[in-house]
This record gives sequence, structure tokens and C-alpha cells, in this order.
Amino acid sequence: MPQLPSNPAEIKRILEAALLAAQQPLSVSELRQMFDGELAPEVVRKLLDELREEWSERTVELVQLATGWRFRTRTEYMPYLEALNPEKPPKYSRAVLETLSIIAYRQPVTRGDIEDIRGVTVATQVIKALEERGWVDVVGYRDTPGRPALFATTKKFLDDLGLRSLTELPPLEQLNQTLELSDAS
Amino acid sequence: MPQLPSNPAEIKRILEAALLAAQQPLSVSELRQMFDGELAPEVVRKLLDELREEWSERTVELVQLATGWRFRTRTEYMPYLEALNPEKPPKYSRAVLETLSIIAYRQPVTRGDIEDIRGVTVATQVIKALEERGWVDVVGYRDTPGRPALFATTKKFLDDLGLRSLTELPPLEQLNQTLELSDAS
Amino acid sequence: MSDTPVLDDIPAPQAAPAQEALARIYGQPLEQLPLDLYIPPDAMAVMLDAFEGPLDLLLYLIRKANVNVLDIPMAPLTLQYLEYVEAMRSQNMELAADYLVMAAMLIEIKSRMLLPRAKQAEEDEVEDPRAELVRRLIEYEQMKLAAVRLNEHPQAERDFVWVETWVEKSQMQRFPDVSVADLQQAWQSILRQAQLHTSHKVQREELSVREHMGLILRQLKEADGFVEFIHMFDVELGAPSVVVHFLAMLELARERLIRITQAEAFMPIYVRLAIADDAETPLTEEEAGQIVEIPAEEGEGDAPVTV
Repeated sequence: MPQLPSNPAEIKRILEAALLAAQQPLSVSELRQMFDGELAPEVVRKLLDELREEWSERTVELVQLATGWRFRTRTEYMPYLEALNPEKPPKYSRAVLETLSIIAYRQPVTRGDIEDIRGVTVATQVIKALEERGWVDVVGYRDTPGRPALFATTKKFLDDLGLRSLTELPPLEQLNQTLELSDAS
Repeated sequence: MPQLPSNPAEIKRILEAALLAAQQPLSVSELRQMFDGELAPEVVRKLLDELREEWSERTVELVQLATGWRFRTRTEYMPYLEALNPEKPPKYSRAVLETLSIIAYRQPVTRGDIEDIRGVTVATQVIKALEERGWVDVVGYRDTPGRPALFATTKKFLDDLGLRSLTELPPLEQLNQTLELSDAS
Repeated sequence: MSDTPVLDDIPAPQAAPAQEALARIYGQPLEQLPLDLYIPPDAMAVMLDAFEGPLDLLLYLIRKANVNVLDIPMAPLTLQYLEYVEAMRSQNMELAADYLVMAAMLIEIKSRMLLPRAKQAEEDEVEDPRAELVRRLIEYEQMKLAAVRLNEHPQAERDFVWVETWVEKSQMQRFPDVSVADLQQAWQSILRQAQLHTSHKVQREELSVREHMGLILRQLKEADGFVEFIHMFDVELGAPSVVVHFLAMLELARERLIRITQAEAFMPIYVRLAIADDAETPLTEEEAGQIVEIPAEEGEGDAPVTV
């Protein structure tokens, strides 16, 4: 186990190296492993905040996600990077996106719940596409006849959208207020 | 296809973003693809040289390989990254362990001594592995024909095994007894 | 038969407004719906693609007419909805199934609204037959908008790439862990082997002497020449250590690994590593006369280590 450097600047560089090389987001506790747990979580968090600040004006940015911290390229460079990578991520149909929204905002939901909201049958491949992306999974079964599977979004979904938690999802349009207002009138 | 920025600094930032995000080395011609080939190879090379210089003091370095350019984590951070991803540690072969134990218990010994005890030839890489580990070294040469090197264990060996001195190794007598007992049973 | 106001601006499939695209199909705006009930299969496919379902179609009709969701004119809406569904049904029964369920619901709501309301019920907040439909439309529209927002949110691989700098694994040399128990086991395995081959007798050997032999050799190697005998000892380590050190030195001398020399009696004793020259270049007569070499036991130097 390597030594804990006495110099905070050096510790920060080690955190930076680890985060730049990581294949998945690294949590504070994972980062502390590098120093045999000898570094207090608050210190790691403080250094991470400093790192985020240091990188804020650069081509890649340090973001805090659901499962930890990770560097990512700034969105403005994507048009150029796309030219390098001919493999494009899937572009989702409205059916997939609406299903994803319902799972994200109303989770946990069954396929029946999704169908009730959308007013149409949900094709198997719609849910499958989301499961294959690792964005939704089955978190349980509702205790009703047929024991339908309950779907919820995963941490990967939050990570891939750069969110720390579901509360960071874009707020829903407050359409209900209109309803209440006009009911009152 | 995005526009070629007029500002060289901006082009450099795009190259940087691409190289940081790339999963494999990027050649000059691949990098030029991002600008629809409108950027002269010499310009790309010059900017890459500048980037290498800019990153020379940082946690990752830009290196030129046979197949292209790539950011690489500096070796000094490896021990920390290793602590982050504890892989299953490799194991020494029986030959290495037996050689080590002979050197530990019978030091200083020549390769011939080890071969006599083990009854088999000791491959060069066996002793080399232990020397590279810093666990054994040559402490002298026996005054016999061929002047064979005498190997002994080092202080690092004791440190790494958590011993204060060789006397803390299990006594051979005890080992022999254990052996006899287990043979008898 | 309709007692609700007719909404002229709800587009019928026969007369879709040309200004605004109904949908975009493969990037091309669909500005006009087919003009009569005969819809070419391609156009029908386009139309079915344009709506995500009956709720989507209803929302479209309502928004297009710019009427309040909370006060839906059921008769014209139902009428127009049915015209669309009829067009779809003529082409694709399976897909129209969801739409037919909704059509039935609309007709039911419309008929309930036509029923005269009891006077007393009017004061008691009778539930509007449209309430459930309105609730569903609002919830669906909320999710539909959320989907658009979600899709606009930066997404990994589409809008940004994770940074994953290369770690040259080959540089990361991992060493095996070895414990005392491993050594013990290795030794036992050597003994087993030895027992199989020979009837060697394992003798007790003072390990500490062996350790000090190594220490002395290393000490001399670092000194790279003569070291005064008394400097070879660290008295602070205590008498047992000094004794063992001395025994180790004798053992080394016996094994001809070191040379211990004294120019004459009572002069300092020097210790140095045995070097190749010792054997090949004999000392000069004078040197030989002056240097008293502490003799090593002959014939033991290359004896194999007993196991």
C-alpha cells in the first residue's frame, strides 16, 4: 500500500490521476482506498471540489454523479469527437423516451402502469432497449395477480445523464395547477 | 461536419479533448478527420508538440506511440491506481518459493548450493525474479573454481515479510517435526 | 344533434392546416393529412407514426383547436377523433385497437354529458364525465413533455465522452505476496523431495549465524576494502549479537569468503572480502612474512550444505 503523501497538493494530483484513468465513477470511499483509508472523507471531498474548480475552464470537466466523481469532455467538443467515433449511440424513439420518462418520474412502475399513462401497449423491445442500455431494471414485483415486474431507473441512468440523484431530473411541467385554478373559477 | 475554428488555441483544445477521451492512440490523420481534413498535418503535429509540452508537468502525459498519440497516466501514480483496483496478485512458482526459502535459511548460498538442495537445476529467471524484487542479492563470491556468487536475503525481504530478523523465521527443527508428524499420520 | 359549439379550427383529416407541420417524418415535415378516407398505405404509415397513441392524437386535436383541456367540447372532438381512427382502421386494424378503446370512451363521455342533470346534483359537485379523461390527458402530456426535456439533457456518449486515460498495465508490475507460511511450506516441500531422493539428515543450524554472515558480507561489500575488525561489531546490539557476529565471521573465514589479516601481533586486525586475486596472486615474500593469516579450515569450503 503506497504512502499517504504529506502534501495536499500531491494528494490532489493522485486523485486527479485516478479520476482521469478511471473506467467508472469513483466514490469518495473508493478514492480513500488509495491512501489505505488514512485520508478523512471531508478532506477528499474538499480536494475534489478544488479539482472541479481547477478544471472548470478546461476541455474536460470533473462532475459529481450518482455513483461518484468522473471526468467527462465538455459538450461543446462533441461535434468534433463524433467525427472520430463513427459509432453513434442509439437515438431513441418517442415511445422509448416516454417510457423512460414514466419510469424515471413515476418509479417503480409496472408495464401496465406505463400503458395506462401512455394509453397504448408498450412493446417489449421498448423496455428491452432501456434495459440493454443499463438505464432501467426490475426492482421487484407488485403483489397483484400476475405479479408484474416493477421497473425503476438505475444509477447508470443518473450517471449517464450527469445527475447525482433523481431530484436533479428536470422538474415536471406543473400542468396540474392549471387544472386546480380553473376548477376554482 | 463542424467548422474548423480559426483560432489555433481552440483547435488545440479540441485535439486535447479528443485525446483525453480516446480509447486508443489517435494518429495525426485521424485527428485531422475532426476538421474534415482541412488542417495541415504539420499544423496538427506542431499543436501536438505544444500539447505535450503543456502536459509535461501534469498527472498524465501525452505520448507518441507507433500508432499515434495518447494520454498516459504517469508511472509514479501507478501504486495508487493499483490500490484502487486490487487485482488478484500474481503468485510465485514453487521453484521461486523454494529457492527463496533456501536462500533465507542457508544464506549465503551459491546457485550450486540451491541446486544441490533442490536436486534440480535452478533457472536463471528464478533468481532474477528474487533479485528484481529486491529480496536477495549477491553478497560475495565463494572462493572456489568459477567463483560462484553468494546470495543472501536483504533487509527489504525482512521488511516485506514483516520480520525484524531472520531468527523470526520458523525454526527448521520445528518444520522438520511438523513434517515428520504429517508424514506419520 | 350536437348541442356543443362546433370548433372550426379543429383540423379534420380532410383539411389539415398547411402552415404547421403535423409531424416530422425522416426530417420532412408532414404538413397535410390525406384528403379523403382513401389514404395511401405510405401516408397512413406516416400518420400512425406521428401519434404515440390515442391520448397523443387527442392532445394534438385539442392543442390544435386551442381549447382548454379542462373544458373539452366533446362532440366535435369525438367526431374528429373518429374520423382519424376510421382512416387508420381502414389500413391497420391492429394498431387501431388502442384507438378504438378510446373512441368508445369518448362516445360514452359524450352521451353522459347529454343526459339531463338532476337539479339537486348540480349543487353537490357532480363529477364531470370528462374528469378522468382530463386527468389522463394532463398526466400523459406531462410525461410527453418530460420525455422531450430528458432527451435534451446532456447524455453520455451522445453529448459527452467519459475521460479514461490510458494506464500502461505493463508498467504496473505487481509482485506476488509471500508470507512466512509460504516459505515454511516451500521448505517442507524441499524436505519431502530430499527424503524421496536421499536419506540426508537435517541438522540444526543456527540461523542467526547465517543472517550475520550475510550482514558481514554486505558490510564488507559496502566498505569496498579493509574494515578494522573492531568496527565490524556493534556492541549496542548486546553480547549475544556480538557473539553470533563473531561466529559468523569465523564461519565466513572457514568458507574462505573473507580474509582476516593482522600485520603483526597487537596490531589492528583487518577484515575484507575474499577477492579473486587472493588465490591467483600470492603475497610477496615480505608481505607474507608480515601478514599472519588466520587459517581457514581446509577442505570444508566447498562442502555441500547438509540437508
